[in-house]
Amino acid sequence: MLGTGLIKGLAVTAKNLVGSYHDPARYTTVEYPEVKPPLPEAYRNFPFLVSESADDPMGTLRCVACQICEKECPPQCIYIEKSKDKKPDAAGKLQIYPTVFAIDTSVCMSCQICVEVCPFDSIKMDQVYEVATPGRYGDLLLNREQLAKSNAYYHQIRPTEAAEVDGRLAAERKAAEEKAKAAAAAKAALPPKPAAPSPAAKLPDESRRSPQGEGGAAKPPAEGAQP
Amino acid sequence: METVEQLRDRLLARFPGASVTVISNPSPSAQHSLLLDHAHAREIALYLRDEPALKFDQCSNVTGIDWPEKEITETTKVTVPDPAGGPPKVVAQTTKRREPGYLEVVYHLYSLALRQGPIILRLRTGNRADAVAVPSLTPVWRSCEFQEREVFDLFGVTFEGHPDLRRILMWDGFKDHPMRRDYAEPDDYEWEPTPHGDVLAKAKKHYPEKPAAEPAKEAKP
Amino acid sequence: MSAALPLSAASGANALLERLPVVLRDGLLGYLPESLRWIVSGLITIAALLAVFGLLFAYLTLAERKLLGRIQNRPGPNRTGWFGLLQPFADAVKALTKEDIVPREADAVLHYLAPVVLVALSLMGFAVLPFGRLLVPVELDSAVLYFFAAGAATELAVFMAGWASRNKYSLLAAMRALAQLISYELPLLLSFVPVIMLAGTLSTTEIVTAQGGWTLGFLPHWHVLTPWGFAGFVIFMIAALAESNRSPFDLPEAESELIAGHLTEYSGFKYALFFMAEYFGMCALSGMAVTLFLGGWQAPCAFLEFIPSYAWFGAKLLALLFGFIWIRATLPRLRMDQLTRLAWKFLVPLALINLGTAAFWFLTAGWSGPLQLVRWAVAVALVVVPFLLLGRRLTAGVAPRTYRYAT
Amino acid sequence: MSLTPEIGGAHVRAVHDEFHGDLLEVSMGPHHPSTHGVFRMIVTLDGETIVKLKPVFGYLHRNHEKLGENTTYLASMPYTDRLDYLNSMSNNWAYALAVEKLAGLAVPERAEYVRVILAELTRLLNHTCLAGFLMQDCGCSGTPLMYAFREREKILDLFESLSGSRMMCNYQRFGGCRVDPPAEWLAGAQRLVDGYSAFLDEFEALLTGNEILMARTQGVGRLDPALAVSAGVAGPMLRATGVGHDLRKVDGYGVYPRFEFRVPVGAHGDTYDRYMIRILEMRESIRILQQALAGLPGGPVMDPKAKLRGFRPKAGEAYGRIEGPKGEIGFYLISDGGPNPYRYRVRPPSFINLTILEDMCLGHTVADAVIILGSVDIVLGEVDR
Repeated sequence: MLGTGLIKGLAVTAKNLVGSYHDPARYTTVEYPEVKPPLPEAYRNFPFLVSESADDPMGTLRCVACQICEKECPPQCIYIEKSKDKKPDAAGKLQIYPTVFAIDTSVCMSCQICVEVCPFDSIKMDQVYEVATPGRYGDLLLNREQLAKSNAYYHQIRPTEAAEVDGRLAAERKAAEEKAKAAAAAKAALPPKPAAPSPAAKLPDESRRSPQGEGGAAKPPAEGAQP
Repeated sequence: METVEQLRDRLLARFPGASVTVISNPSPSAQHSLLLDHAHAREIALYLRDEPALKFDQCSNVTGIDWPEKEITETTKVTVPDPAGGPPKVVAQTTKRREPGYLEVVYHLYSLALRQGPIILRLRTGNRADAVAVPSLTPVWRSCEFQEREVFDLFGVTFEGHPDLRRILMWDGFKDHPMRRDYAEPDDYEWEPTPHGDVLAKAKKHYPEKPAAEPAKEAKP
Repeated sequence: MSAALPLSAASGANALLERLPVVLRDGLLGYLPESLRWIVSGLITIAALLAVFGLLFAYLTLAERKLLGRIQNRPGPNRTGWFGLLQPFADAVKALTKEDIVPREADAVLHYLAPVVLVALSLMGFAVLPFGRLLVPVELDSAVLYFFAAGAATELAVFMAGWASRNKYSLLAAMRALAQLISYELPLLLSFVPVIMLAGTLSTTEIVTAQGGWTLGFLPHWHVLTPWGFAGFVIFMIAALAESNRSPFDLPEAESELIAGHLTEYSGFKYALFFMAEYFGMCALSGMAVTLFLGGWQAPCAFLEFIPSYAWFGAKLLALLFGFIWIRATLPRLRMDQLTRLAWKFLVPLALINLGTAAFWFLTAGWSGPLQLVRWAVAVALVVVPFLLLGRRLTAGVAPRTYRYAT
Repeated sequence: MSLTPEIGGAHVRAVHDEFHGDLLEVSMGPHHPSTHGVFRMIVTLDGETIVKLKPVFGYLHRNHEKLGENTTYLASMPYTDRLDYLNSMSNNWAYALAVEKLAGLAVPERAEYVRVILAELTRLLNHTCLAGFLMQDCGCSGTPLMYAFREREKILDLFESLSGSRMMCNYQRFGGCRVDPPAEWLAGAQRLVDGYSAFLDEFEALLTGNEILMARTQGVGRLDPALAVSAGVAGPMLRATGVGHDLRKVDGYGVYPRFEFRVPVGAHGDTYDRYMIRILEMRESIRILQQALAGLPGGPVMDPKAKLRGFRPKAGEAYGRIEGPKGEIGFYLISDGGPNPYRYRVRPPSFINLTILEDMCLGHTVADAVIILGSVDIVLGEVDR
């Protein structure tokens, strides 16, 4: 009969009108500035640089200016200049560091590829989303100081992922130390050579790079093992 | 489904004067293709569409490829007799050869009726400058209409017999063909605060004074 | 000017509330010299109407947005003031401060006049609506005729707007508006002819009075509760939806097709005026529907008579307005040819048949006892059978489909 | 006498004459409420009847294919999100599939299941949105659209908690998926899938039997199956014409052959069929999702041999395609052995589906053109690339 479809439709809208007052499955609006919806841990916005300590962020950046992220970045929004000298990192090892590390957030498309390709777990995705600024030119181009955030902050926004990263880094460090020790022991047995310390210093670097060489590829299964 | 070789033989038997070449594809996908000559392309296409055993009724994908002129350097070892009368020397001789460039149009055909495919057809232009015409397959498959326009627009291939060959993605007054490998983007650069060196240099050229200097300072803490 | 009708005994307890607006006006007039009273009295009525319906317009926009929001599972405007109650005023300020853009090619005079004429015409209808037992702004013998004459003229203003804008979309909208006007004026008028037939008058006050009284104290004698009256009411409301350009008949301003139709080239306060006119028109037509079919200011049950009559009128008006909004939130828009087809091939024949039904009802007014049942059965059949037959012809070829699945 | 008279090409005039007056040329778009972005149609009208319609593209053109040729294989993945920005998961899969064909990569079983789950969720999302948009074009004041968006948001929340982003997922990788969905995510997906039928029922109660909607859409924008096949029309639009062609069945890519589902086909090829086919497809998608969630195997989600950095497939070419929600989305890649593809081509379904827009619109009115365009289901990010 003419009109039944219309009446059915009117019934649905009436149901929703009433439902919006008592049914949270229907009324899903979150009134944003007052109420902020919880972010899932995986949420990503713009990258930040992980530093080991909050007190001395520039001195303890994990980044060694390898420029892999700069090359892989799809919109080419990362700009890195390597240092000429080396500085000790958090573990006390001498490393090259970035003198300039800038990310243009007006270009960045939050794709997370820099995070996946980084062999040193030094760049991660931030979760700060209220980033609007009035400045078109200066404010959107973030430099090293603005990008650096501590490992503690990383733990705060992504607890499970950060714990896993820390565990992996610690294991690698331990393995590297043992390797160095073994090498030193082997060298002690052999007649000493003047060039001995340099490969030992390089080793941990290499060993860290190689398991990550396949990059994020090796990472997800490790995460998947948890559930 | 027939292999590409079988199909080529079938086509050559059906169209004696035609030139049908198999272009083999070394990748694991093993999607080989057939290079057709211009004179018979549309007949062959019609045959592929209408022959009951083939029935390639849908042309799924049409695209162009630009193969620019390549300079191929070949090094050959030649034995040169020593003019001084000594023993002949082996000299590495490099010859440079220019392989002419061309534009290629690729058609991916599928048969919805017989659920088979893809058959990949290729058409090549004579060069990249003045002999850029290939026969249009729009009369055979309607789906080529917009896609051939796109190839015309972005690669500069002219399709003979296309009902409405105009630019499609770029505007009518646009001059170049942006998907060609040697396309130089116009220097209508709009300044953005990117820190990249080459872009920054360009930016400085366009915005010589204040705005370009500022971010450079910003980027270097 | 309201005629001082004798109050019925039942509302005697509430005579003061009932009389309050009139008492206030007369009190004010008491301070004036005799020679000025008639004009000031008129001005007070106009001012009161403008104030009441201006506010109603303001809060109707808010209510519509709120209701649409709730129906769509979102809160609606809730930022300005408590529950967004100041939103209409914020909108008004916005509309007033926006730049008024007149296209260079437009006919500037007509472009300016269109919204003014529209608002003026849509306000004229209020003059003859009996808002309460004592509240009739102008007592006219041919009030209904006057009302629809004023209402029909509003479409001309829409056409003016569309024509003056020199915009292709506006022009299409103008043509649509005219076609819609011509199509729906007829069912609108035919739908209430039975009311006039049975009430025997064109005066709105008398039509309301004719619907007074109750059977058993709770069954009101409203026209809508008779078969012909119900059919007339439905036809009237459908035509009223079309006349006030509301969804699903909002073709002149169909935003998904014609951008904003005749409003495309309007901005700022002129745009707000169009909106005001739309809501005034909606209110006026709803008010007329209340008067003609829903018993005007009459209370639905005898024991509810203590509530003042204007409150009943208001409540009925708001219920109809809610219906407008509810329908807008639910239904898709018709196409132009379907719109006119619906008018000419469905509503007009139904309304004509309804005339016969009403005549039958009128002639059988004396039947009683079991004949009363026969009277009802025949009248209902006279309404339902044509509805079903015409409805089937209207929806021929349109049906839900079943689908097969490929292997 | 019916609400939908037979509209053919019979009364369409090619030229104006002294009896009918002039034709009106209207430019619909690029700024028009119902062109779904910056699409433009130059419409020639006889009264309100369309006698000519020429689509104009390119307002959102950013030469996606050139971008793809200038970046590495991996870096193109986030760009595919931005093609059809409603369906980033499907786009990711199509691109990953093409690269896997090119490089001969295997995908672990669990990843295949996860891909099916995400692709079907994407289909739900896209079809729900489309139904909402189409109803908006029909003149519903936003209600179906808001209901559609309410449900879409739930799917987007799932995507966000898995991939980190609601729409720009960038989730698939060559040889698997980026993250393994944890158990609570799967439970959330299960809850959503279980509740989706109820939503569809309500949505259908609101609209499917609606006389106005049926009158507006039935018989409008008829598409002939032979023309549809020839024009490369794919996806629900093709199936609405009665051609039961679904790549999930035909190609059987991924693990689709393991699932039991049906392919609904229409008989009239009109706008109503296109709408209903999508509704029915959603119901089938729910079945696939139930099976995939129930049968999800364990194991890794990434081929351990797959390389993220320094990915250089051997020279060659490959065309990979999947049944995206809008139709066949394909990627044609040519490798010259370098880190960047030599040629990177997207086969955009909504672009090719527009080929027959004029054929469908001729003889109908402006109002019909709007809903015909709506039923084609275009996303300008993909059309203009």
